[in-house]
Amino acid sequence: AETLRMASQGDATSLDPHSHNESFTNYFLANIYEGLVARDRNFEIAGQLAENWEQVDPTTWRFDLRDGVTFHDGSAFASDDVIFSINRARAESSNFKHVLASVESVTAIDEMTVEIRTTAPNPILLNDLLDLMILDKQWAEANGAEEPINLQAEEKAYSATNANGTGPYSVTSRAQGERTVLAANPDYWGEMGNITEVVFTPINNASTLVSALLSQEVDLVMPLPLQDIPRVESADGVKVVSSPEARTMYIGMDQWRDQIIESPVEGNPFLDLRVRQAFAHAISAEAIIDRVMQGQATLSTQYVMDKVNGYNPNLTRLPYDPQKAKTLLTQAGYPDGFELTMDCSTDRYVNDGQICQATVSLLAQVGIKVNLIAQPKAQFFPKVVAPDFGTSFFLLSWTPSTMDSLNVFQNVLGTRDLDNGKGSWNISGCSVPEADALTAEAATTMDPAARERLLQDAMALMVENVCLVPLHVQQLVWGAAEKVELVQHPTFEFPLEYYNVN
Amino acid sequence: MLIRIKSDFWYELLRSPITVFSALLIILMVLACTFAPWVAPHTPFDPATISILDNNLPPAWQDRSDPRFLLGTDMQGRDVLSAMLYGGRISLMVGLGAVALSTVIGLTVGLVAGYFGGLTDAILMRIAEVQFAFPPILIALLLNGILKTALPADVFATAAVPIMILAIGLAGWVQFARIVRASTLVQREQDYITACHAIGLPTHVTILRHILPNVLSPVLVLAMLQIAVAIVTEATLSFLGLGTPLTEPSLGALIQAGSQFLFSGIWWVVIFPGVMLLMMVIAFNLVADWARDYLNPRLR
Amino acid sequence: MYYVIARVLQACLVMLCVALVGFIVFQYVGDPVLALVGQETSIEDRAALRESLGLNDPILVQYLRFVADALRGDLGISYSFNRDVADMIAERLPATVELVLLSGVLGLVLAIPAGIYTGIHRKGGWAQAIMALSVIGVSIPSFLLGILMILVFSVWLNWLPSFGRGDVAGVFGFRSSLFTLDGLSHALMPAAVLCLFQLGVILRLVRAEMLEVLRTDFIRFAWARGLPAQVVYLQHALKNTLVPVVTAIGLQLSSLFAFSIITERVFQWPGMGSLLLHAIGQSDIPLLAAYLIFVGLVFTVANLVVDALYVMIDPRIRHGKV
Amino acid sequence: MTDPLLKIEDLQITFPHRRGDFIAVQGFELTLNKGEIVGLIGESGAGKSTVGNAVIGLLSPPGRVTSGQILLDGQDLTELTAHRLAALRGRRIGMIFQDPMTSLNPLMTVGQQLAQSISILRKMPMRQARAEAARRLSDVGISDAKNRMDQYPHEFSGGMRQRVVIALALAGDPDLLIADEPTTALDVSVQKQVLDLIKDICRERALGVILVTHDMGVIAETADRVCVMRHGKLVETGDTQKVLAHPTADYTTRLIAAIPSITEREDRFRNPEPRTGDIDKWLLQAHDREEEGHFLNTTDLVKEFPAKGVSFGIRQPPFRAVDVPQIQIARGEVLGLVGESGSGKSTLGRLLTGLLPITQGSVTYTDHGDISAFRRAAPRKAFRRDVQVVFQDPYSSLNSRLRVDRILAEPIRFHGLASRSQTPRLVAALLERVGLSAEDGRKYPHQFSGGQRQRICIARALAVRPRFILCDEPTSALDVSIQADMLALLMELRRSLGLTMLFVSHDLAVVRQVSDRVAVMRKGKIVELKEAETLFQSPEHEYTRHLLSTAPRVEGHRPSNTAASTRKAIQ
Ligand SMILES: Nc1ncnc2c1ncn2[C@@H]1O[C@H](COP(=O)(O)OP(=O)(O)OP(=O)(O)O)[C@@H](O)[C@H]1O
Ligand SMILES: Nc1ncnc2c1ncn2[C@@H]1O[C@H](COP(=O)(O)OP(=O)(O)OP(=O)(O)O)[C@@H](O)[C@H]1O
Ligand SMILES: [Mg+2]
Ligand SMILES: [Mg+2]
Repeated sequence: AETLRMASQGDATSLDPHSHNESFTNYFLANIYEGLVARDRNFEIAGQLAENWEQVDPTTWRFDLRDGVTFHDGSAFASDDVIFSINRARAESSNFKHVLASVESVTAIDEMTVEIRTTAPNPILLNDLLDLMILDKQWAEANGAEEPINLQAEEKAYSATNANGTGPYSVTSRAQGERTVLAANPDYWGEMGNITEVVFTPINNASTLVSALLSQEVDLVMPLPLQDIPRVESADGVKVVSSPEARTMYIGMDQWRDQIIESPVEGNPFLDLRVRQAFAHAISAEAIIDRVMQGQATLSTQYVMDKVNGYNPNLTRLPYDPQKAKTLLTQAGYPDGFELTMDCSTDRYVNDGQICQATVSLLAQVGIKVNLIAQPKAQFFPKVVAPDFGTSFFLLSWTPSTMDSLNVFQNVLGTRDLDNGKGSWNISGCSVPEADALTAEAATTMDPAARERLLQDAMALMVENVCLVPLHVQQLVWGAAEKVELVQHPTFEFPLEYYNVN
Repeated sequence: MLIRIKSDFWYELLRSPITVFSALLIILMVLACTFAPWVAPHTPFDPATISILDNNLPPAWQDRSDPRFLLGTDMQGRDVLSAMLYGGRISLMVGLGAVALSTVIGLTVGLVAGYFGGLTDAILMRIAEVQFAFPPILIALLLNGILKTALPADVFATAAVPIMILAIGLAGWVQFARIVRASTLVQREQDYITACHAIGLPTHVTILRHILPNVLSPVLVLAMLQIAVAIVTEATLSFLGLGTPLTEPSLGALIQAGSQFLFSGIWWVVIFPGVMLLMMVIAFNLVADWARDYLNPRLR
Repeated sequence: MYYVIARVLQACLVMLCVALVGFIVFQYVGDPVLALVGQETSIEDRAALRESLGLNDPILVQYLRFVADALRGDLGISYSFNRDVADMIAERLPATVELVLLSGVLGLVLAIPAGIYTGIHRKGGWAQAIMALSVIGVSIPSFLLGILMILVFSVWLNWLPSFGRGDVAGVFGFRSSLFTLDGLSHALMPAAVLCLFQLGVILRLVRAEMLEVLRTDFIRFAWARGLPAQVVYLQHALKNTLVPVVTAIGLQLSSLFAFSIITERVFQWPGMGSLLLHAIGQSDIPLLAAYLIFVGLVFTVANLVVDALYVMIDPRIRHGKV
Repeated sequence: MTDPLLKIEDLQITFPHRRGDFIAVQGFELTLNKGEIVGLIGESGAGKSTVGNAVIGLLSPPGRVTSGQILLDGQDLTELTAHRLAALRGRRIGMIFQDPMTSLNPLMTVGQQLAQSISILRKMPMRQARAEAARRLSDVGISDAKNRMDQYPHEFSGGMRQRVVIALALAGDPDLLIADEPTTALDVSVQKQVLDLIKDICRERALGVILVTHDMGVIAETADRVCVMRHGKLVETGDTQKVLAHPTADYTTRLIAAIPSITEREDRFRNPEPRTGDIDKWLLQAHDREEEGHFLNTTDLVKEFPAKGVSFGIRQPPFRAVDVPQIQIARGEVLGLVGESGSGKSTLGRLLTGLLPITQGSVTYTDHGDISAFRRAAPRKAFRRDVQVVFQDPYSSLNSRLRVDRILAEPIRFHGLASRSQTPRLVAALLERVGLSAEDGRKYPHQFSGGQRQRICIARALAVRPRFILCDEPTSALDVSIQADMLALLMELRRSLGLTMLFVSHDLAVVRQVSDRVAVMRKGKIVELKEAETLFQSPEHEYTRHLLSTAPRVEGHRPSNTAASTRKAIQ
């Protein structure tokens, strides 16, 4: 019997798997609930509650469900639970309904087989299903949790504070924001490590988190502040665990307004490709990685990291070259640079405020004067996202939750088509029609190799256009006791069934 | 006394060397901060002059240091000494400004409420209660939001310090008002106030010239502590992303940012600004202690 | 009696105003919808959600709706936690209460005697040392002090736990971590950090008032009467310093309640303060509104108690006028 | 008699100051035997209180004994440690400070304070101490002591507080009592009662008493020996009768000559010699307004104080402190107000001057109208300029944070009686006129003696050249010669300007000298109101008669004659 005491900067916002599509909550609940498919130890998509699946036709998928699986309360898992759960996740009050937008219907073939029909061919349906957790229909109905929480509801939401999944761990006790205790599910169908109890504590303050690890009050902390890596490395009994994360950081430039905002400059310099290139040359991503990120990041050549579908290995990054940047600016008609305002969050990404500060001083060296507005995410996002897109120069980052670059094209890079739900995060307003055409084709191409090629080409076009200045792929940095043996995924999931305490 | 000093003020002041020392320290720090652009070796608020490659250098007497940076550099590559002076200027403005604001409001409200009592008192104290429910963060958010819509962007960019002063000042006046009111309630029943009535002094004169000096002692105590509190609150707001701009950190913001480096051995980014703040606060309090004694002739 | 009723009515008015101002402030804390939905949610969905939450209504309408619900005892559901706000507050309250009580008591027990001592021995060495130290609590920001303490007591010495609230035990139906050794060991550092601040204020205030009172004629007469020092200091002098001191204590206690934000955050104390930070970060309007109402209530009650104490302390302060 | 109880030798007391040390007492000597009462008299500001404070070791800072010895039973008090000295207080030495109003802790009930002293000093359990406290309160003449014990000092009248202070000083049954003007605020009958009490204890328990007073009658009737002080020095000492009858020192002679007579009216008060100083001229500048009729008129004046506490939900009936059907004061009249301490004299005065809200009835000034009906600032200001007050307690009615020159300048500047540049000169002249020096303006109230403070209060009241002054015990802390001077000043103003006065005093002799009519108050009611001479010669009411009979006198002394003859001789 081993206990894992883990701490993280946030807590799961709810135990209801469909009410908040927030990655930490999803990954936390993935230890309690399970989906039809999931990523295995090697980050490959594998069956979880579905044992096998086949594509009956381009729009129909059939899943054979796993036998002998029970929920934590002992009731058996069957196809009605899957249908119930998928419909629940598509309900009006669910936060997953856009993820399942391609699903047209779910039907039970028999007790242990379900069929999902999509509106159009969807090559990445499995990716879409990754975060979709299956609940027990009877349990949900008995406790009035047929729908993910409705904020206008009068009654209390049972499913927000209680859970009944099929996963390797069940909830023993939960005090939100304070402490959650999980116990190993003795009837778990799959293999799992030797951890029988998990005590999870949220610790918001980074320094406190580190000290909890150093004083060995917890065995695993996530994330570890970068500046504390040397300290943890030099301490006895603890170690630093890190690996690349699927999050890429970018700097964005307004390419849609005729007049950039919050700047004294006339017109919009960014409409000139040379200015965008100049910025890319002026911003030393290497220096930011080395100094701000303490080396815990890898240089980005493009807008996704290498494990994501559509990553183009042939692309290179414009090198740091302030001289070249100045020349380009002069050619574009700004020999003395210009002045503009940058928007930046301070509490959303790893060292986001500091990255922006470094950017400001790097740009200052080529004559660009930047007024930095660094603000908490609660102010930052409402300002910069749709419908206002109220910024002309900003720091942004994206993780394609499906690990597929189509997700990036549709949300961040593709031409804005807000009515069809496309490009709502394309804050820079960049638009490369050729790339749009390629990605549209990729969206319905079922052949993986052909699809990959289409996406890679689209990526190349985007990079050529300097749609955004890519900075780096950040590292997932955790601190752990020596005795903890763990697996890190680029999406920072923490599948505890693969963990061991020696 | 061999040297004849006319004024009581100077005489009493010179009799207390520790006060003189504190006062000089304050003057020195205020001057150094005010004239930071001329005194400081670097211009840390100008991003063009700082290089990220110089970051986290230790103070000049340690290994691996760079003689250009006497007290080392921070994570952005800013000279710590210069940043302290520039930041000190902001912190002093915020601290003194906010305390001045809350003292003025608090004194006025407290004196009026305590002296008149009754309905006036009830209304003012209920307003104070409403105000007290709002921590500085929320007030800062409100001001931030209102001013952002009301002011053009370039004006707004320079509004951080006034916003901090207003937010912290507004959040702080309630304390003064309550304490002043309490003392006023006691003072207004004293005979010397009846004597003022007998002379026919108008209310404001009675309040300002007679009650005020007699309730000032706790106000001074509180005000001096509040200077520190205001500076620290501003730092806390920076911590929550609302304070001074990241590129122009106040002393408190420096400490806040530096405190994250405590474990990593980069102590100079927090210790030097911290010591400066501490010295500033202690000096202010020592001078205030003296001033309080001076204001009470029986304590001289 | 009449006085109490009047004050209760006034308190209700205060709450209404707090809520009104609150709703004006909420306009500027951020967009709850963005915090609520995933990054890929479409604009229409966001708009629909905004509409269904009533966020598009004029502030006044939102406010009146809140008041109407609140009158029915319904404070709404937290956007970010999907839970009943009243439940959440009830859950977090005990932690904050015990922290405030512990630090409040700790602060008073240290500050008042120290204030008296420094008032009596104005020029003494110890007194001066205490005075200098008392400033430190105020001028070292609590986030720094907290981390320093953790560094020393948890990481280096390994004496005290660095975060969280310890085991709770029930005594007479109250469940509190102060009743267990583990709980106390968790509460010690946050309480110390929290109390250091008010310690400075109260200590200095007691001292200042003490200095004034000790020079009055009735104290001189008390000496002449041959009363022993402790009687003169504690029964005669101290009581005459109490009106401003009690005010300050009332203020400090209620502000401890309201603003233990940073301490709770540094020590991961699961109380109201960390809840507020979360609510601000997530623009969780129902939670913020309930929080503000609660703080307003605490302060109003504290003021009521303090005002009642005035009359008990100083008979010269007239009844009806307070 | 063997060893003396107290022996003071060559005492020097200094108040160090940066503008030169001030030597308050110099070369003072005194011997006091057990069971003896020594009177200490002298000029106001002579250092009497300072000597007393030095004996008990509580000189107000920064005062210090700079040389000499104070021997109590042969033990030098100036050499004792603070701790040893503290042990003597209360138990061996009792002290009554000059200022009864501020000597009591305002936040403890009278009973608590007394019981506390008794239980500590005599090691009694609290319950017993309370009973003892009640007994002692009635000893000093507080009626209804059981109930009164639970009241706070501010609910007591000046005289009652003074009695409480006496009870407190005697609580530990000391061997030596220093009584600094213990009876100034007491009416004559209570004064007699208190002095008798002190004399009794003195005899029974061989208590030695130093009695500081300005009332020569008290000295004559109580003291065995007297010491006369002036300018910090001992002027004369000897047997009371001998000193009073045959003073040797010049100063003593003048002092005795200044004693006002209680048996007849002296011309020197009513018709003082005209003064011609600048300040006198300034004070005597005529008012522009002069109207006919009574100056002031009241109808059915009632003042009630809410009773303390609510027991069992039932409110006690309020306490009726003043209930006066009608009072009229004519222009230029001096109305004397005498009566038992606590009878409501000060309260009545405050009602008449609009300083206390009236419960019932009204006060109307012919020139100003009903005073509770002022709505605008202008008429109120005019009223305030005309009506001034000298408060009973000179200690608490001065703002301790203001310098005396600012205290005096304030009314002048406020009422626009002099320009900014003239004011300092005027203030200096006012200070000199009341017997202080111009430099005293730079001091703060706590640096003055009781009598000096009283004079500052008088100066403040005069500074606006009022037409009506409420004088609440204006001269109680003044020695008879300065008192005569102050009274002469007031009388001069009355004669030349028609200054109207309400003159509250316990000193019947003074009242007789200055008043046109005299009212006698008791328990909130006026029991007799008559022409002064008629009242003194043929008092009707029983209480008045009692009052007159208990007034202390200087036996066989005919001051007016002496004074008149001296003056004639000088002329
Ligand atoms: N604020 C008050 N509250 C309650 N009772 C009061 C208050 N002020 C005065 N009294 C009572 O009113 C009565 C009259 O008091 P007042 O001061 O007028 O007496 P006095 O005639 O001036 O006596 P003295 O000669 O001793 O000064 C006293 O019994 C006193 O206890
Ligand atoms: N704290 C002080 N600082 C400076 N001078 C003082 C102080 N206290 C008293 N004096 C001065 O000492 C002198 C003696 O004062 P003291 O109080 O002994 O006079 P007194 O004889 O009792 O007069 P009175 O009859 O008016 O009470 C006065 O001139 C006074 O101004
Ligand atoms: Mg005296
Ligand atoms: Mg009186």
